[in-house]
Amino acid sequence: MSNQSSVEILTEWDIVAARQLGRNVAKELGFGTVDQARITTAISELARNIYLYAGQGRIEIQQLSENGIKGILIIAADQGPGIPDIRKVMEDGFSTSGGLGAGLPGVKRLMDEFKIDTIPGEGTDIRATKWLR
Amino acid sequence: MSNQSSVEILTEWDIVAARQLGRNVAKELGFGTVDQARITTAISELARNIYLYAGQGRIEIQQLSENGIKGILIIAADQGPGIPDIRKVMEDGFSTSGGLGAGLPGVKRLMDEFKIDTIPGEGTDIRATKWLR
Amino acid sequence: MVHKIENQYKEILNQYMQRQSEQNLYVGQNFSRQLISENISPEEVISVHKAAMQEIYKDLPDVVWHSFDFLIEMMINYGLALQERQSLLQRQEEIRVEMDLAANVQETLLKTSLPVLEGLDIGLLSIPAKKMNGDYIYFISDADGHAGIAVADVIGKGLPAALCMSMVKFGMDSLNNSPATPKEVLGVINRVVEKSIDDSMFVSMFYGRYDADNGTLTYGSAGHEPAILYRAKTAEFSELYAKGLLLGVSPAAVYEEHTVQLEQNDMVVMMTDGVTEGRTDEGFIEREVLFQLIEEKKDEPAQAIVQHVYDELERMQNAQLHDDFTLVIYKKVSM
Amino acid sequence: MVHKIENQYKEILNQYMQRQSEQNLYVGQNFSRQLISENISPEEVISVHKAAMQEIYKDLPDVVWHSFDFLIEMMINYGLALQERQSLLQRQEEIRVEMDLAANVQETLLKTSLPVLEGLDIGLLSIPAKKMNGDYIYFISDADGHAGIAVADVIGKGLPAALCMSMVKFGMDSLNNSPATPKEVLGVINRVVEKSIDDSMFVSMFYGRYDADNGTLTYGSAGHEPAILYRAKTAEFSELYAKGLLLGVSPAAVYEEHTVQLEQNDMVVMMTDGVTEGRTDEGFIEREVLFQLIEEKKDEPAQAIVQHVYDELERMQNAQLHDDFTLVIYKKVSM
Ligand SMILES: [Mn+2]
Ligand SMILES: [Mn+2]
Ligand SMILES: [Mn+2]
Ligand SMILES: [Mn+2]
Repeated sequence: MSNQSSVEILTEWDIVAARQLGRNVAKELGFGTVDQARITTAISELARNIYLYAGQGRIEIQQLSENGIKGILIIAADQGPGIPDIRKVMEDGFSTSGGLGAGLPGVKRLMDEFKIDTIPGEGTDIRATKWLR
Repeated sequence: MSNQSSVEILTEWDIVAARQLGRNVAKELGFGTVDQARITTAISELARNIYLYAGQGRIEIQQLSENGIKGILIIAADQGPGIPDIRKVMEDGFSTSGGLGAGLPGVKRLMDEFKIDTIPGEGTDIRATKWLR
Repeated sequence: MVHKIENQYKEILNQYMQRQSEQNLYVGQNFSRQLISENISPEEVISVHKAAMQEIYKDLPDVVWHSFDFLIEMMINYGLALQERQSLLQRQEEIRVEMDLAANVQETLLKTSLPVLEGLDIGLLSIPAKKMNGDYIYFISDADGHAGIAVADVIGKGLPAALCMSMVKFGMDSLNNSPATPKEVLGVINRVVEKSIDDSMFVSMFYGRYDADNGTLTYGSAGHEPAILYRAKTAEFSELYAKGLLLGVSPAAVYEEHTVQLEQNDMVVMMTDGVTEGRTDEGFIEREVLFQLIEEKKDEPAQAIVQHVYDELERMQNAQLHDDFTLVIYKKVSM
Repeated sequence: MVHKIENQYKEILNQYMQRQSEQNLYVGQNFSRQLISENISPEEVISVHKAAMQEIYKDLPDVVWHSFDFLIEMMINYGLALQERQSLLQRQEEIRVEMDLAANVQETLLKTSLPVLEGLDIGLLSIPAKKMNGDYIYFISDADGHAGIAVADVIGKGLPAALCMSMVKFGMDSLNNSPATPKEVLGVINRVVEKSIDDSMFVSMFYGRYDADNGTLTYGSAGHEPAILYRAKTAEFSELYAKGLLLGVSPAAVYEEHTVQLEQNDMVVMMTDGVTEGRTDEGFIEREVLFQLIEEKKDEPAQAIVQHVYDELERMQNAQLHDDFTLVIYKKVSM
């Protein structure tokens, strides 16, 4: 079972819209204040990556339910330049040391599951899930 | 010019007394809430080290004034076993990874100046200063 | 500067208190990044927050202000942990620089030169999984038309493996310009490794020696991944297996050697287990996959084949090498 | 468990709110350590704090609760930075393990055996400043009563220096059992280093060769710290200087050699610059200090003298070695 909705990311305002959508869904699913804030931060980070590096793309929020456990899935998809060196962007301190934000390792930490597919020149698809405990 | 007072450390209650003394002096000197808390934490850490590793010792608090700049000096002195490997205790993560507290690197970070003298079998003398800016 | 931060914080907080909108939170969180990058500790954030609240809502009961004081005290240790992170990041960067330099030294130390022999086309690629390569290739060539090659893999990775490799290299140096056979080479290096190395450190090695006079390859193996022979005439693959213990296990180890006759366009594919034990989402890479990749480019120069195999295997593994990858092809071509 | 933490927090906060005593803050701060060790993030602390306040003071105005929500949002990035610290600590531990293993391998790789010669008492100590030793001692002895010793120092420390050392060692191995003179030894190793090493990597080396037949020491130096000669008869110290470029600078470098006649109880003290360039609060350690330390123990075995010098110099430097420390004494004793 899944229930979805999405936001096109073109301007910085769309980042806020994606955050709002994610927070609403997280709240509705029953996540607590801290988890709502974490999910929202993860969305913010992914949307910001699209805005900054791909120019445009889409954030999709799905409600999940597996074996009676509810969860939220964030999909961030773009047709941007892709990530040439995944090992590097997933390294601690690569993006955060300058205080540039959580970066992809941050998103991975904020959520329970994290998967990244990227093809240089074709785009990037990131999926991150958090389960309600 | 200096103005001093001290607390003998024998029981855990004395740690609290040393903290209180330090906080009072820090407040009196004009340190803000955050710096008061930091100075107190440094004292707490040093007093706790005495309590845990030397059994007994003394925390001395001095008010400093150099070239019109005021400061606070903490002296932690004991006749305990001394520190066999200073390099090790000053290493990050050595004492803190288990959440055991700030450790000596923490005290060093909380204060502006830090000096340690230790002779195995004879005892340890630690001096830490913070200046009022 | 602190004053500027206090004012900005008050402004952002004030906006949020009026509307509690997502927009306000977004602005707040971006601001928190800036605070982290300026090394503002969490206890300072609470203190700034308290001061801002006192200005905006001066009439709140005292318990509110006390509650913030308590939070400040609770955050001091968190602030220290964050400072520790800064120094750990710095330390990590220093180690990275040292590793890079060491990898450079290793490269210079271990360099070997490709033999140039008429009628033999050599392709070669060696990619480390981490900074330091624990695989090693060494060529021994002489003026009599021999092209000897050692392909070695230290059991273990990183630094210790790199140090071990330098030992193998100097062992091989001592053999240079001597017309040693695989059996002899493996025997000598086995004694070097056995004598000097920790009990837990072993090396696998394939040694092949091509004789340009008659187009034969003589080979031996010390517990190493078998080489593959490709017969151009029948388009068939077979393994070049030779019995032998890992180097360093026993000083008395004896090594076999065998000889094969190479014909026009035949290939000998030598490798380390990093090539065959690459893992994909579906499990290990099958030998047949390797055969197929080689066959796809069989008519190209040896270097192009080697590069093709690497590119495709890397793609299948999502660019994550689990082990050092070394692949060498000897291709017999027309003189 | 989270429930237990919430209750404990509420209890501690409640106590503090009633009395605001130092005792309460001490308890609170100890509790905050426990929270850190259980990986409770700062945003969770704020959330627990808010919940506790809501239970104790349910009638506070909404702005108080909104203000905590804002703080939670501000703390998320702080929480992430803290988690990063955890993984950095883990990574640091992994590197430590790898370094220890590498230091072990290096030790095995570089091991050399002390010559046993009637009439010659040898004392030796080599202490690295970091994990890996960039100083190196190598003995070459033969059956004809010669005790050759190389004392080397790589310019540079840590990993790259360690790799470089293994090269020197294998260069020396190739000379083993040959009756080479200092001039020849330095010439050979100079060419090995020059050929194989990065342009920025140099090695200084002292080579001394003691001849038991006639009690002479022949020595040469490649830009190395001069050795010291102690004359037992006059209780005087002098330097054994020899001209020569650092190894690796030029393939054409030529090395001098000189010979001194040793008498009963005379000593030759060889070292690296880590011995003489130790720094105390008052500046560099003077050579006279070294002379004095040696003289204090001049009648004891060479090993006791070496140990005494190290202990005292270490004490003067507050146990902080700035460079690798290597000290060797050859003492002529009665047969
Ligand atoms: Mn390996
Ligand atoms: Mn391997
Ligand atoms: Mn050195
Ligand atoms: Mn040195």
